[in-house]
Amino acid sequence: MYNKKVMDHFMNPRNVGEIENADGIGEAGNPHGDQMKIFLKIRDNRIEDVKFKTFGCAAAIASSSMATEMIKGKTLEEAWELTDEAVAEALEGLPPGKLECSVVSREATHRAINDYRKKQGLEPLEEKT
Amino acid sequence: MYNKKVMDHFMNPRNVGEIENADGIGEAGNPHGDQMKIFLKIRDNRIEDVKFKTFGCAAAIASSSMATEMIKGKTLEEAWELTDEAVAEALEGLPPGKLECSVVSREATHRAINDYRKKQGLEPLEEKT
Amino acid sequence: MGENRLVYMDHAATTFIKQEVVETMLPFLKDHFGNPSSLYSIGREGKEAVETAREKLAKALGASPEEIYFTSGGTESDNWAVKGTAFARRKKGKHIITIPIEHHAVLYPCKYLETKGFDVTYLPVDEYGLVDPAELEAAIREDTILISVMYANNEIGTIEPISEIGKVAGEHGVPFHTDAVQAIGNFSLDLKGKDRDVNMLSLSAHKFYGPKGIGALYIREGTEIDSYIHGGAQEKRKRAGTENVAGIAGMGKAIELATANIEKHAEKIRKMRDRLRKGIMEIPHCRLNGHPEKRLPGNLNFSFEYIEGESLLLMLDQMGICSSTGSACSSGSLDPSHVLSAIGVPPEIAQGSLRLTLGDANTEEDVDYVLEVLPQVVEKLRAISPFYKP
Amino acid sequence: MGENRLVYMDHAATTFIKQEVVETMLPFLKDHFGNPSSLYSIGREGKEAVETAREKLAKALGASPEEIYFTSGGTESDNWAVKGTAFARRKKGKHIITIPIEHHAVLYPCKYLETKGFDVTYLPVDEYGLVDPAELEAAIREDTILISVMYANNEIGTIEPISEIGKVAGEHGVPFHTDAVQAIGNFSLDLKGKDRDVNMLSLSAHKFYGPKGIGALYIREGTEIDSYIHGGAQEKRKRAGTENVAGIAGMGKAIELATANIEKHAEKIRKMRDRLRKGIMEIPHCRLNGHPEKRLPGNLNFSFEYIEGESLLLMLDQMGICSSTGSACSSGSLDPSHVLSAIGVPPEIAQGSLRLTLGDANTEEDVDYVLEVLPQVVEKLRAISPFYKP
Ligand SMILES: Cc1ncc(COP(=O)(O)O)c(C=O)c1O
Ligand SMILES: Cc1ncc(COP(=O)(O)O)c(C=O)c1O
Ligand code: FES
Ligand code: FES
Repeated sequence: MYNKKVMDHFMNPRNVGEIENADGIGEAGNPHGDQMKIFLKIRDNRIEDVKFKTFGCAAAIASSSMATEMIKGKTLEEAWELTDEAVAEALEGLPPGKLECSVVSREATHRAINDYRKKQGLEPLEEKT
Repeated sequence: MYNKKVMDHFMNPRNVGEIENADGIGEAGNPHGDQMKIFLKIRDNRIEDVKFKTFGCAAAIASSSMATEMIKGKTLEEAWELTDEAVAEALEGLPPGKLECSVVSREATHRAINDYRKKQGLEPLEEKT
Repeated sequence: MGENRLVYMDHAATTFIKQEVVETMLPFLKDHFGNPSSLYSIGREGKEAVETAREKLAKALGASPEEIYFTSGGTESDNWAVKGTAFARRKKGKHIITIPIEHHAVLYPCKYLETKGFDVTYLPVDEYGLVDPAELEAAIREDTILISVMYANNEIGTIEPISEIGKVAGEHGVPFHTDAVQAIGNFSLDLKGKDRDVNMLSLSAHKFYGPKGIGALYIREGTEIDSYIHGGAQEKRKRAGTENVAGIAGMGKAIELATANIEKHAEKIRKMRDRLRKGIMEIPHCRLNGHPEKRLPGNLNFSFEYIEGESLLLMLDQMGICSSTGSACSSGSLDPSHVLSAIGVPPEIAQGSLRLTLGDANTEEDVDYVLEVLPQVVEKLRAISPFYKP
Repeated sequence: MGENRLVYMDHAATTFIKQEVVETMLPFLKDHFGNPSSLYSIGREGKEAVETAREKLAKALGASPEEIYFTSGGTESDNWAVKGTAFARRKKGKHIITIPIEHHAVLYPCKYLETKGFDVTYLPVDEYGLVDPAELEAAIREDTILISVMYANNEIGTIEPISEIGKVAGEHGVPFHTDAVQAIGNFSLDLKGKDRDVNMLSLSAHKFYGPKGIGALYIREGTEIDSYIHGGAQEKRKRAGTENVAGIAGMGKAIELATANIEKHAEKIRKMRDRLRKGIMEIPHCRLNGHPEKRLPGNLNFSFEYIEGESLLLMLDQMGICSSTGSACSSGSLDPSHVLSAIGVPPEIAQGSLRLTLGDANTEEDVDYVLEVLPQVVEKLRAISPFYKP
């Protein structure tokens, strides 16, 4: 049901792990009980390194892997703009019903960015809806 | 569904036809619309010859054939005693639901015998039930 | 009379399975045994086979794959359509219109619904078995919740005016179900075109050179219908049960083959059928049941006066000819065919009915053979009959 | 980690079809295509195959052939038993007792009946999934018209005390249905002996090395039950529809093979299973779901804390191991397995559940392989998990 790209990011997820003394940490979950935790190392407003841990289905793990790849090296503003659709597209598609599994990646990323901003004394950015 | 014996009597029914100036004629039908007509030639109280015509299923035709074979040469009293079971047995069995198809043979025979008796001025014999 | 010949002229009862169809099925009886609901690879092969078949069915009918639901055969499809709609729309009304020559798979569900407080109108048909769309329209009531009229009749082959009936149903906003079990492969269906007023359509694989025990119900998007078999999440939660993967794959192949070249195929069958018909009509005291023209290309249904159908059928069987009859004797019931009765054939004549249905198993030689054998068999039985006066 | 190996450990989902079974089916997909309802010879071959299969099923169950009715699978059998009995006995009452760990093929018909004015008690089971016959007895009311308790559970393998339940039901004169879909071939049934209080029993061929889409319902003589699929006169007018002859013949052969030597067969499977279980239990933070002893010989169901089942299943699939999970992610629903919930497994633990069901496709080498691969996969997923602190 999953395509090759998804299976690759699921079987060999990039950026798995934690960052000690991370500059920003974000966590998000969904009603399935799925959970993602993301760790950012930030230098000059840019994501220098990123790690994640995810509890969830293959789509959730692959999305986490892909999302972290996509925000690595980006400015915080650029990273903020990453959409679920962009992640799904980069994965060359997710099965119906599994699109929402990438939502946790975006939410966790947003929270990690705001966690960093808070520590820096900055206003948190706001979700557009 | 029919055994070989039945099929033989159905495909090659014995005693088919009519007897001109028969001594006794009997007719019987059932609610399916099936019908049998039997013609008896009687000499010295004995069935010297018998013919029949039947409209009905293979079981009805085979029973007619077998019943006429069985009463041929018998006295009228002996012929009267012929049961449906005896006909079915002589046919080595009839499928369930087709047992009643031999009833018309017995009824038609009885009527033919009584038709003869009436012509002779005798009391009709009575069905035992 | 000839011997050792097998002439199968009972295609309306069931058909042989085409070689390609069997071959399509085999992998799913052998290596590809996974459960289509499973997530791992060998389950997905089954799932793919099911979806491929669904697409083939959709294509053949001019439907969308999402509108095709697999069932265990025509009977289940009819039961589901009739009872599923009735129960789903109970609050809107309790009146159903159908016709007395439907297959029992429609009639008995209707009878059952009558015991549950529904009202069923069995709209009379004419002497050929045809529905009059104007009469149908007149029968529609405020509380009519379903119309079920078959595409073509299985006994006498009469083809109903489905487009007209559909139009009437559509104009009155009444969902329309048609049992198309006998129609597939005989003329083309187009649920997005001429058949666009059909809301539900039943079919069964073993009538078009596919396997037995597998069928489908087409349900147009938006149709109100309850599930009938509840359980697992198969068939978009509308029809539960582990899928008969081999059967479904076979049905997909079968419908593809059956609808590849309908016109040419029907023409070939019709030609053989017409020659047979002409020959048989020369037998005295014989009448054709059903419509002279508006009938399935392979269907013939005759009544031979003075003789009984089961005997006729069995004697033909002894000569290697497979046929069917509407005689009561053949069914163990007291009444002959409900279809022949409904078109006004008197019971004693209905008793002597014979259905011959031609199809892909037949050749012109088969026609010759039947034309040689049948008159002799009829004569033989008439010679035994107390009713026949030559 | 090894490659190119296929270890099928999902026998509870479906089984491969045995070679002899396929061979039994083939003639009815090829030459013997006649409709069993037809009177002529080639129809009678089908009829005979159907009756032979009926006898084989009867023999395997200790039933009479007249008590066996063919259906399109376990789901239809369950639907028929539950709804057919409920509607037939509606005048006598409206209360049904079942348990929350039944297959959806029983639960959803019960839910449906609740919408039709019936009352259903879902009798709680213990932490192993076991019914307490005394509690069941206490739940019986004046108006109880059906008890449905499965023979053995498909997810956790728990075997219910069917004889005791049957006795209670019998003493109170309540008809008793059991879904034995998972039981066939795993222990012997005897409907004239120890199972004599069972009134209806469902089975499905694809769980015992037969084809998909064919099943049966045993209905003890004298049981009050409505038909569920109405139409032609098949199955003594109780279940209409042209018979799936190939499937029925296959099921007959399959049950014969599956019940030929149950004890020895079950012992062999149990031995493999127990070694696998022992090995898996060495993985930390892992718990066995279901009863430690009263379980199907091939069944294992574990929860691995901190990881999610669909991921586990898919990683195992990538390693050639076919398994199953009760995780919500795998089903697209929000709640994990209703069975695990009902026996009190917390949702986050139920999410990490894995079912391995052994059967005739397995060898001791398969056990070795799973014991090599599974711990690594669990470790890999735990390394990704935010919940796991080594
Ligand atoms: C018109 C019609 N409807 C329904 C059915 C029933 O289909 P099935 O045999 O697949 O149950 C048949 C054939 O038997 C039929 O001819
Ligand atoms: C216990 C149980 N009941 C019913 C069913 C349904 O049977 P089928 O798959 O034949 O529809 C299954 C299997 O799916 C089962 O395990
Ligand atoms: S004569 Fe009608 S069933 Fe035998
Ligand atoms: S994380 Fe639960 S479905 Fe994807």
